[in-house]
Amino acid sequence: MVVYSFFIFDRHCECIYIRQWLNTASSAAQPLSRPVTASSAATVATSVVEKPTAGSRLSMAEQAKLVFGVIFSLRNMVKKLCGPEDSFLCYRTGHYKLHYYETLSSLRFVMLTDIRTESLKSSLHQIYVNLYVEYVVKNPLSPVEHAGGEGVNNELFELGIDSFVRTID
Amino acid sequence: MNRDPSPFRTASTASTATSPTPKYANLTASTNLRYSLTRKSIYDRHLNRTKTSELSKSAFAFLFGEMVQYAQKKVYGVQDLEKKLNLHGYAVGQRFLELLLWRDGRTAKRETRILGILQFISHQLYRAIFQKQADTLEKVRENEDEYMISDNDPVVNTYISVPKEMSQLNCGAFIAGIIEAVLDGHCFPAKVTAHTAPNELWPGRTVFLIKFEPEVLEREALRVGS
Amino acid sequence: MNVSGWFEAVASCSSATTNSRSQALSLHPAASHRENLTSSSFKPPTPRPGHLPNMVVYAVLILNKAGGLIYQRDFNPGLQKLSSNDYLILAGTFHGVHAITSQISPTNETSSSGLEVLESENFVMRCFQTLTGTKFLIFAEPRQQNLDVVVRRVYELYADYVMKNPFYQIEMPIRSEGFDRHLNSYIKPHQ
Amino acid sequence: MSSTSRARLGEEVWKLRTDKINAELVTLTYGSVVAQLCKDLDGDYAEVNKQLDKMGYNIGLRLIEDFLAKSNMQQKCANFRDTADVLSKVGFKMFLNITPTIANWSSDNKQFSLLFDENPLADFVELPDDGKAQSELWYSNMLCGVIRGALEMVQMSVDAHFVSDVLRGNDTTEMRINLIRYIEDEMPQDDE
Repeated sequence: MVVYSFFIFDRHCECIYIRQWLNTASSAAQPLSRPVTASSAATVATSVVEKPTAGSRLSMAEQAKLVFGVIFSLRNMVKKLCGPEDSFLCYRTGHYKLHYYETLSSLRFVMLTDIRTESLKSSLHQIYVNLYVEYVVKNPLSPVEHAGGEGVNNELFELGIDSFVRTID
Repeated sequence: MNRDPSPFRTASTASTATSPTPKYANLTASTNLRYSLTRKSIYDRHLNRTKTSELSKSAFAFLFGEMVQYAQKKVYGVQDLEKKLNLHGYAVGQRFLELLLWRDGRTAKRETRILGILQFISHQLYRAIFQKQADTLEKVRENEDEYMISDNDPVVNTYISVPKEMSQLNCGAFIAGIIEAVLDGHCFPAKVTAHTAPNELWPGRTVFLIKFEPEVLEREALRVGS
Repeated sequence: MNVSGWFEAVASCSSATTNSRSQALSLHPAASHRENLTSSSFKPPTPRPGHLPNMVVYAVLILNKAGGLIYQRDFNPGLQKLSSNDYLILAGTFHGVHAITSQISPTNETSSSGLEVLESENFVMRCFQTLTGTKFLIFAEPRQQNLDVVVRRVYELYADYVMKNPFYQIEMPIRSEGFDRHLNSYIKPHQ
Repeated sequence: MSSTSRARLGEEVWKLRTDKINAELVTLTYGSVVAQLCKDLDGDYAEVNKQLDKMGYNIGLRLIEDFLAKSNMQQKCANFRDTADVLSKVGFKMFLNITPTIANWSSDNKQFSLLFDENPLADFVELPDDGKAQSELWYSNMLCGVIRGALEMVQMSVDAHFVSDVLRGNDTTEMRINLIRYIEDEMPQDDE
């Protein structure tokens, strides 16, 4: 399984965490050894300078914006078609698969993987419960709101994501 | 009758020729036409060459569809459109009849009775063109001069859905034209029209109503009398 | 997402509805008044192409290349009933989303394909975009695997009964009794 | 996909996935259409050519869907040479059961000819002996329109026209096809 990238959007529809892994032939074996962007506050005017990375024509900030547009529309479409109880889980194209998990508090977790990956619904749920809640929410130094991604990119969370993603396969 | 089933030879007479007059001018007079040296003109090929050849039904459907659309631009109303399709069918029918009789060679028989010609149409002609027989051949009992040939699924209509506002239209008028030409060619002048008459199994079932001219019945009566 | 452009384009077309062919001309009401001159035996209809085995298809939508909805039909209960206007908006939104899903592809592939399968808790949707830009959306019960087969067959039926119908105008809403009928006999409603 | 596997695909689609019809019915129907046009347009053969091309174009816009649906081709052709190959070996095979020869490529690979050894539309045909049909009428011109319409639907703008026809007394029947440009993908105008 290959994980390409991971996003968290908060209830204000703002991207508060982005993580991307290199997609090269060698990285397929160990995709997590060299994170390209540690973590970032992509959507605010901090000093985040995102280089378009290999395999992506868009900067991470642009990418995050588009990803949000897509999941937001699809989520609404699903609820429109099947009622508010239904929820959007994932989609795949010919080249990648996007997994979606939304908490009741309107946090949205998105992971892009290769198309052979099975459903990551429970994995994303566990990232929320075991990493986000543990290392971000319970972190006394972390603010309640994460404007600009502040407080999400702490070391424990980063490491947790890394090792967690490594176990998903 | 024309010796050559080129669409052009009878193009000008297609609509009027009930008893085609021979036109040998082109064959006897010196022609100005140029012919390929590679022996590809119609005279270099055997007429039976295409007897069993097939093309895709799709190709026909698209061609027929475009013919309908073209005709539709130039007509007022359903009847007019059916008339146009009938004329196209007539032109095709004339030529098919020639081919068919020519291929029958010495065994070709001139049908002289109403029943005979109708059976020729629903069997031989139908088989030659559509690879099947017509589904029924019936006489309308109330009217001496009317007969019906039915086709459960006319090949020209397979992909056609007639819009509501034209519900009277049946593009089988084309086949009606073919039948009319064959009747005319045998000196059984008649009007042939196509009508949709669906049943539970066959939503596209079409009935071709054949109404013979009075002289046909008179002649038939003489034969029965003799 | 800007959906107003396509919306105006198709708003004037009424939604695709099924229309039943009006009563056929009855030539000779009394069937008994006919003499049968042939011994033409009754032939059963040609066998229909196989139905879907054990599969519940909820609905089929077709979008033209500009994202306008040209066909929508429910086959089995499973989706909400939407107004035709809502369907138009949904189609336009999806059209835009579809284009973006190919833009955000993280892989190096040059030929990018947009969304092909979407899954929710309650349904799965297969989207097939033809090389001409027409999109076929098939909604079915969750975890269906064989939707590729279905979508392919629906495309064939479209090629036959929509494209070959001289009374169909390209890019416009599909009102074709033959298409409805054949689609129905393929995607047989499940009880 | 190699050229031979295309030929195989064409054969397979023709044999297994194509409903057939009597060829003479198609031939004669086409003849009737051309004859009707000659009549409607009063023997103005240039107009007839134009009208045939237009009718073909209308057909092409629809026919492409049938082609894609039945052939199950899902990948765009890599280049115009590929397109020519598919056109001849799958397209023509599938609808008219012929495989015209591809020849006379231009050096920039944007122009080629289709040579028709067989042309089912023209079986039985002799052009009118009126002194002008043989120099003015392209009897099978509908085919040009079909190709133009069909390729336009898959983002290729082409020009197609006959340059010779055995019906005119030429030794070959040759159609010239010229790629004008690839049409850009239509993207919805979204504001992200």
